[in-house]
Amino acid sequence: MRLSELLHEPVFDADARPIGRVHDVRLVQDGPLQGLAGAAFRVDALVVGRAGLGTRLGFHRHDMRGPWPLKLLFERLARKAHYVEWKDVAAWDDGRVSLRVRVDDLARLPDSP
Amino acid sequence: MRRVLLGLLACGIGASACVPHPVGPARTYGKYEGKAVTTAESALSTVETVRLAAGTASKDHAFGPYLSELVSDMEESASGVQGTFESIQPPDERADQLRDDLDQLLSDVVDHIAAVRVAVRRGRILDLDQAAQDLDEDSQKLNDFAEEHKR
Amino acid sequence: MKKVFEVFLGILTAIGGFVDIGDLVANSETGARFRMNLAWVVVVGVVGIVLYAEMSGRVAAVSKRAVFDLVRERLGPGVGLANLIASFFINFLTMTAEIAGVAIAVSLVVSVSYIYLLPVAGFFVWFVIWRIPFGAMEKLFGLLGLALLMFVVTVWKLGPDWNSVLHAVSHPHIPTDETPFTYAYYGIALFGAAMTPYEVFFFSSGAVEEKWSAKDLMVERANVFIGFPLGGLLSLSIMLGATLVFAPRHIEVGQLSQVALPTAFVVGKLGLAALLLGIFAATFGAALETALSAGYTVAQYFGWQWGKHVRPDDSPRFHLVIIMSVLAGVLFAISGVDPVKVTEYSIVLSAAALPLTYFPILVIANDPDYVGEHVNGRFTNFLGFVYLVILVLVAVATIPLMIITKGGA
Amino acid sequence: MAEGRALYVGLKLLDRQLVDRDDKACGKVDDLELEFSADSGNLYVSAILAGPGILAYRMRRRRWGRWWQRVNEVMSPTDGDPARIPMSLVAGIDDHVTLGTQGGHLGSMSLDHWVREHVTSHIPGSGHEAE
Repeated sequence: MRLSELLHEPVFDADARPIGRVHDVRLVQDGPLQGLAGAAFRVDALVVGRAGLGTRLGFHRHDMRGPWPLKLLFERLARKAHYVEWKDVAAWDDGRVSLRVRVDDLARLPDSP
Repeated sequence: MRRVLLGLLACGIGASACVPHPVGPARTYGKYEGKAVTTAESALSTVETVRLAAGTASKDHAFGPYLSELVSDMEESASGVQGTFESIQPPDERADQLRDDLDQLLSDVVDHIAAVRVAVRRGRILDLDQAAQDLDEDSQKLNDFAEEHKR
Repeated sequence: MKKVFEVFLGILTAIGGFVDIGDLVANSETGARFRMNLAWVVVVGVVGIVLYAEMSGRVAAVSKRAVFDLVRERLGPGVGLANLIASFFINFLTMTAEIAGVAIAVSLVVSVSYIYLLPVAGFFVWFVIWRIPFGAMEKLFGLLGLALLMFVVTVWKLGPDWNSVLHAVSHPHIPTDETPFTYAYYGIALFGAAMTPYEVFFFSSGAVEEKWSAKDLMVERANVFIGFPLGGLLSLSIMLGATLVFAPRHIEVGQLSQVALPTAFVVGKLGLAALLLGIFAATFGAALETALSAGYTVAQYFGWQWGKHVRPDDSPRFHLVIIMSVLAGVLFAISGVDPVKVTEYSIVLSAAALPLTYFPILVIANDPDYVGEHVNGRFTNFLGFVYLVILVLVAVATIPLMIITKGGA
Repeated sequence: MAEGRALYVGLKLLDRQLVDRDDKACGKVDDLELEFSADSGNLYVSAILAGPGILAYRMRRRRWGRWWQRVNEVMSPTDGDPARIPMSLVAGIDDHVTLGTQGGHLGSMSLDHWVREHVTSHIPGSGHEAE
């Protein structure tokens, strides 16, 4: 399967409430050795919600300081994002991602990956 | 993808805008008169350019190829202006009169600029002075016409 | 000493390279129609291009990444592609206008209709990119472009009353026979002529290819901070010449041949010859830059090998894009479009499209991941944001103004 | 197992430049292939996908994408999916992705070969640098 099929998928929590779409995927390089580049990248978490442009532009990071009006705008967008750990994903099929937790139990987007 | 389509649409509009298009219709005398004034002003611009070019030539300040290209450009512009004006439908009889007046003036302008072009191509500065004198009159007439019909 | 010479040469080529067909047409037209009432726009445009070029040069030198590489990475493939199509099309219009400018400049000397010269001009533009050592050509055309300083000589010979010129520049008003819409439309044209995006595509791609590093930022800034404002003064002298010679005679500028008339009138044959050489060099240099930019933008988006120093065998797709663009540009020009109209639309649409490339550059110039310690300072960011607002307003206003004024008629 | 390097894929991997062993640009990271590991059940990145068909597919132009892929497979000199670059060939990931192989055979380069063979090599001087 392809990463692009996971991106933009709608996400539903344990009560089948829609919480947004997958906007980015956090990878951690701690899998089995794969070759020249070292360990394999594991899908570790999903960024869900309206964070798309904000994270894409990097405004959620504290070392991105300016221009402050843009920072303010995109930070606000980023704060609306949910952070879903892959272990909380119950299923990914039929064009949807279902979670085993409820939306209130989800974390906010951390500052750095 | 919608953005891409919008982009393509904008490109299309941009490209079609680069091609000269005729002026829209004039439904009232007032509208027609407005277009006549714009036409006279455009023609005046070409006449004045050629007069300035003739002045430059008589001071021996420019070489032949440049002058001849410049004057042909103006000749083309003037006849283009005339063609566009003729393509506008006059709305009533009063407009017919206006059309005849200005059209005559525009024909003179094109003829006189052509005379300057011929003189420049043959390198005859004396003829150029004569033709340029005709343009002095055209300039005055166009000016008067624009002033009279401006509101 | 070598460094000083390099900086000096860079500044000279930046002056000659600043003015292209867009500046020639826009400044002559507005001078003739609006006198010096739009001069302030040139100043705003020059500050904008200085800001924009400095940021993109810094980003390119430190991160070794050119504009469209970054556009796709930061905006994603969808918005990036829409951006590519718009930028490519506008760059294509500009390139067509520059090639036509080359042909017209030659036609004014040899007295052959420019239509017949278009294929020759297009061929030479392509040939230089294909075969000729480019660095030398770039410097040569930049220096020959300095012949445009004849516009300054023209103004000096006309000897205007400088106090009243200064007063006119600093107290702008909308002329009585113009509407606020035409005033705004021509303002946007002037702004787009000063802030042409291809200069930035070319500049940043050149910086990556010449392997600039943070150390070269000094030279880059000298070129931008000194060369561009001097180029802006040159633009203003074109406008002032038109104001003094054309406006009192009610002459409207509709042909490139008219642009040289004030110089011929007051300076004479030698001045005219120098000026036509300058116009030829400036448009030919800009034709090279826009043709290369066509290749740069597409290749950087798709990740193809690109560069003016790379063998065509190693970058076939990049060269194919350039060949096809130049060919299409020549055919488009031959089809009978008015070169001056093409120029007008290219600069107005350039202004409208500016936020597309300016915004990502502004963001990346703040990102320590790309530029490390060389992020924008507070002052640059303040100006950068003010300009972002200006550019967005211009972009929103352009198409409605184009429709209301029927293309500035 | 120690916590390895972490990154947001949209920010640090997708759309990045691919560079081969010889420092030649050979496409972008247009998409990634994911695979569930049989023993741990984790989802791992198994390959980088690069090529116009892949990009079209990612941009929801699935029919175009499949068509392009088929053309690519026909044009490709090697067997298998030419757009697929297994992670084992990746030598390094920083602001671009470096491959430990030559890029010539990649699916993202097939159009490059075609253009060289049919267009640019027929124009005199294509083998010379401009300087």
